[in-house]
Amino acid sequence: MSKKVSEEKYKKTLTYRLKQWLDGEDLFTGTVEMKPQEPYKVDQAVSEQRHEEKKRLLEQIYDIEHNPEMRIFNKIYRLFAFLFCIFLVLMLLTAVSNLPTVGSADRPVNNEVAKRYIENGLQETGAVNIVTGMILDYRAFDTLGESHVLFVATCTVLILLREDKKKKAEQNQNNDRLYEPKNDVILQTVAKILVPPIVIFGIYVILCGHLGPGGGFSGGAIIGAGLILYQNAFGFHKTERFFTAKTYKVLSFSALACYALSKCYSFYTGANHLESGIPLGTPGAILSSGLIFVLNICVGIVVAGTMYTFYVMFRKGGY
Amino acid sequence: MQVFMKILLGFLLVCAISVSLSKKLLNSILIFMSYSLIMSIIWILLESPDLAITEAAVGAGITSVLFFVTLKKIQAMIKSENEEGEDKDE
Amino acid sequence: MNLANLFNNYEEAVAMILFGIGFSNLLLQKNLIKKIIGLNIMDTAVYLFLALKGYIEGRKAPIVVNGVQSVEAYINPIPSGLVLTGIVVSVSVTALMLSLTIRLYRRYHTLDLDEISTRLKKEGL
Amino acid sequence: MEFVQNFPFFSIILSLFAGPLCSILNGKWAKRVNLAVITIILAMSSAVLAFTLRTGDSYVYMMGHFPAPWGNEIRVGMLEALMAVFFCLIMLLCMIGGVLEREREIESTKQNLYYIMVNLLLSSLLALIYTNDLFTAYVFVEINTISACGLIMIRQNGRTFEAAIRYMIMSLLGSGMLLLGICFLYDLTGHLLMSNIKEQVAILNASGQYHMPLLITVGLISVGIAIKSALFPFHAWLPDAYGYSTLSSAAILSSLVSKGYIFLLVKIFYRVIGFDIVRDSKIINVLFVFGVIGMIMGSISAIKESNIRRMIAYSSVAQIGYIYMGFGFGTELGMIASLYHIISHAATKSLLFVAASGITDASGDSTDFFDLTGAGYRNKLAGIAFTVGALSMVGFPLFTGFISKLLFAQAAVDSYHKLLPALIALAVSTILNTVYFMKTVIRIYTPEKREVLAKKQYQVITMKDQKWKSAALVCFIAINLFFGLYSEPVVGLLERGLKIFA
Repeated sequence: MSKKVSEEKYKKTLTYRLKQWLDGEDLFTGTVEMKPQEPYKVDQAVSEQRHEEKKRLLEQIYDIEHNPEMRIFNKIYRLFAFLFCIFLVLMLLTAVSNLPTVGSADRPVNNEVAKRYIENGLQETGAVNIVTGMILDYRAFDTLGESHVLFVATCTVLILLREDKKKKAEQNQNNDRLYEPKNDVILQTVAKILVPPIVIFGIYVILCGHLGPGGGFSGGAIIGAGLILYQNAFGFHKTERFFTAKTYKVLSFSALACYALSKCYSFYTGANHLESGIPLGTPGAILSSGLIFVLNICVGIVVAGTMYTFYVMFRKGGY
Repeated sequence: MQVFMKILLGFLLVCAISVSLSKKLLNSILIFMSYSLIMSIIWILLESPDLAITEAAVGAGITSVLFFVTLKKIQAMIKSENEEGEDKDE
Repeated sequence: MNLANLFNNYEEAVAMILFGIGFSNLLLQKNLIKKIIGLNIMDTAVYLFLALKGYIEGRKAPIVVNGVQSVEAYINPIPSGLVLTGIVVSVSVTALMLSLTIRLYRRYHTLDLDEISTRLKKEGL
Repeated sequence: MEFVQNFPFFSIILSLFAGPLCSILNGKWAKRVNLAVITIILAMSSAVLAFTLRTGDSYVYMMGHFPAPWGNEIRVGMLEALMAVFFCLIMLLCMIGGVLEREREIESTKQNLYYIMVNLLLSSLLALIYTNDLFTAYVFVEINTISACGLIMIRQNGRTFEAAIRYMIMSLLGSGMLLLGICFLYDLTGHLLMSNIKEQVAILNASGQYHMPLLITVGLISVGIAIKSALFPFHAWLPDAYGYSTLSSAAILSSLVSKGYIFLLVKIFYRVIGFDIVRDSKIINVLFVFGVIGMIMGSISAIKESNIRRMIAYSSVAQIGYIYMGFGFGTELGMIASLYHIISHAATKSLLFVAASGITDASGDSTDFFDLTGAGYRNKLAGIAFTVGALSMVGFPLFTGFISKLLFAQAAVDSYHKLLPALIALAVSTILNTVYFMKTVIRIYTPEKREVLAKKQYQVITMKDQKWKSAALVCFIAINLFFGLYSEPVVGLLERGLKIFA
């Protein structure tokens, strides 16, 4: 049973005061102060003057040409930075002078880890190139991270340089290809001769990554270079027929997803001591070494797309 | 072999120092490109052909191209600022 | 400092000096593009240092030839793999830095980082 | 092997997978995917925490078919699981709290790119927490750096670009030194796996061989990570980066990114080199000195600042100084205090950023100090939350900041040589903290004159207007109270976790 409280009484209760305080009313005006506070002037002119003064002060401080203190500070700062660099180099040289000799076989680096990679690498991974076997099978987690570094770098470049839904004129301003001579005969002829071998060589490097020097990364970079040359000779409208932003998105997503999923499978089976069940094939054959072959192709696709995308973004800011 | 290595390392140092001291940006980029090429030869001397291929394709190839494109964009901007645009050779 | 050993390890010493050059370029150069070149020099110096770890005189690249699988035949494969990973990282970083440079230039029309920050400070707030 | 033990690996790979997935979705779906992924990982990490608490021991998870020195592996213990749960929780709340700002400040076509960055950032943080391999740590440090840079510059104006490039330059110097340190360690020991390196380092240390290079290596790694986590003289990029990026970026950057690096440093100290060797190497004294200077200089810069977000950013410099001071004691207690401060600072700083944005929303989007007058009445929840955060930062009992200051003081009493400077620095820094935080609190609760109000027409914001942000704020306040009131079990857990961490 709650009884009704009169308006007067209610105004004296704590609840009302709390509510009033929450509503932003100052309940102590006139009760606490000895005399009413002088109204705080928020003159537009005064605040503008404040801003102006601040700005002038800042300009005075950072007018480096005419501010000797700032100049001296900058000089001292640079001097210290330089001394720090010298100090760093000296420390590093000291460290190096105490390290084991380069090229000798009995450094601590040449231990059981490298031994197993070399002696059993062929049987355990199926890759003739031990380096490929190492980065894509023994230490695959690093490489998984590495390809995502490339991906995330592409995304930051997209954030910075992609231009969406802008006016045609403005877009053309950033597209510097418009200022170049078009259809250069020499360039086009050279490109016609060179691009197919470059791309084929890139594909070869990717596919034979487990058999010889090379692999997804270098092959992808070579293909990317070929694409860049093609684009330079024939212009964007030719390349856009087969390579657009959408193609890149789909390609890189499917390659990275394939990479992540296959590694997920092999990590999961490895950690739970299950058989992976992927045949390694005969070492030396092109279809061998299990997942490494697939992963090389994935990495190659991602890298080729990424390199080309970097270039296009730098040139034009959009496909 | 040893001598060759020493010469190449000397070149590396010269390139690195002249990059920092050169006045024109285009020059420093070109010197950096040759730095990468020397590096890829050193990788071969160090018996790492994988690295040599990658460095040649990436360091001397793609990275330098990106540097050139950047420089070109910047110069295009300078040109459109001045609105003169007489010499077109890059 | 053990000078005799330093001259023995002259490759590593060169790598360290290159690291220092790159480091001071990245830290002290005013021009953004030169800063980025300095970054690349620094990274390659580290990779050179790392690759020298794996090198053993008189041995071949770690690609199995003719079924020879003894440790005495090949150099250490681990540093090569690590450097391969590292090169990718430095390319991505370079691309990112260059695109940032383009955007900054488009806005402030200068490549001098110090000038950009002084201008920003002058604007205040 | 129980199925729960797979969860740390699943959480890393899930967030790694969600990154590319967001690239083919549009912004709205990417947001949903991102929130779902963080929630799932939060649940999985909690399950892992429960599991490790039950077994009371850490376990090693093999990444691939090859055991320890040949393949990669991750290692999970109580400390790691606790950090994972906590990081996911804070990240979820930051993302929820910043929904409105993200929609307003990021171009609509680039929304999904933001979520890619967040997903990959989360995966790199998790990998840094769990990994047991130095080179993997380096790769994920790079992912962390690049995606953090993306978070800074997604709101595109000149300030963020300048901040981003400064951030990148500093971080790249840091990662160069870190990588060089890793190379030295690899050369001296021949391993990349943390536990194996520790065995070899112990042997080297006992024999006295390679003493000098080892010392320099510890120095390189510590300085590299100190640069990356914005310890005092290297903090030039920080105020701009936190002050002008979009809200959720600022909150995530200040509370998680630098903490990920610091956790890696703790891991390197304990698991790679061995804390005794680090203590004997005198490197920690350098960290101590810079930490103490940072505590005071950061607070002084914060007092001079009139932009509220930059003020909070400068306060971060001071708080990172606290953490490094804790390392500098070189004792178990100091380390626990630092770890607790990682948690308490993350909880409080993200709360402050979200609350500050609520306050500025009610002041016509102005971050200038004078425009905030009376904002606590116009947005009540944000005002209360800001007060809670400020009190916690100052070290008022009830809130988490108090506990961490208490732990720091205990650790200081425990270490003989550093007692006096540490206590003086704590006292001075607390006073300075009080000056700038209380100044702000008083300002937001000073009623604005009616004429001014009528002229400026500020928006009054209730909880219904900003549902998501209010929910995040309430959760943040709850977390702060929880860690302030029930600190005993958390500190106990940290102690137990640190014991099995090495």
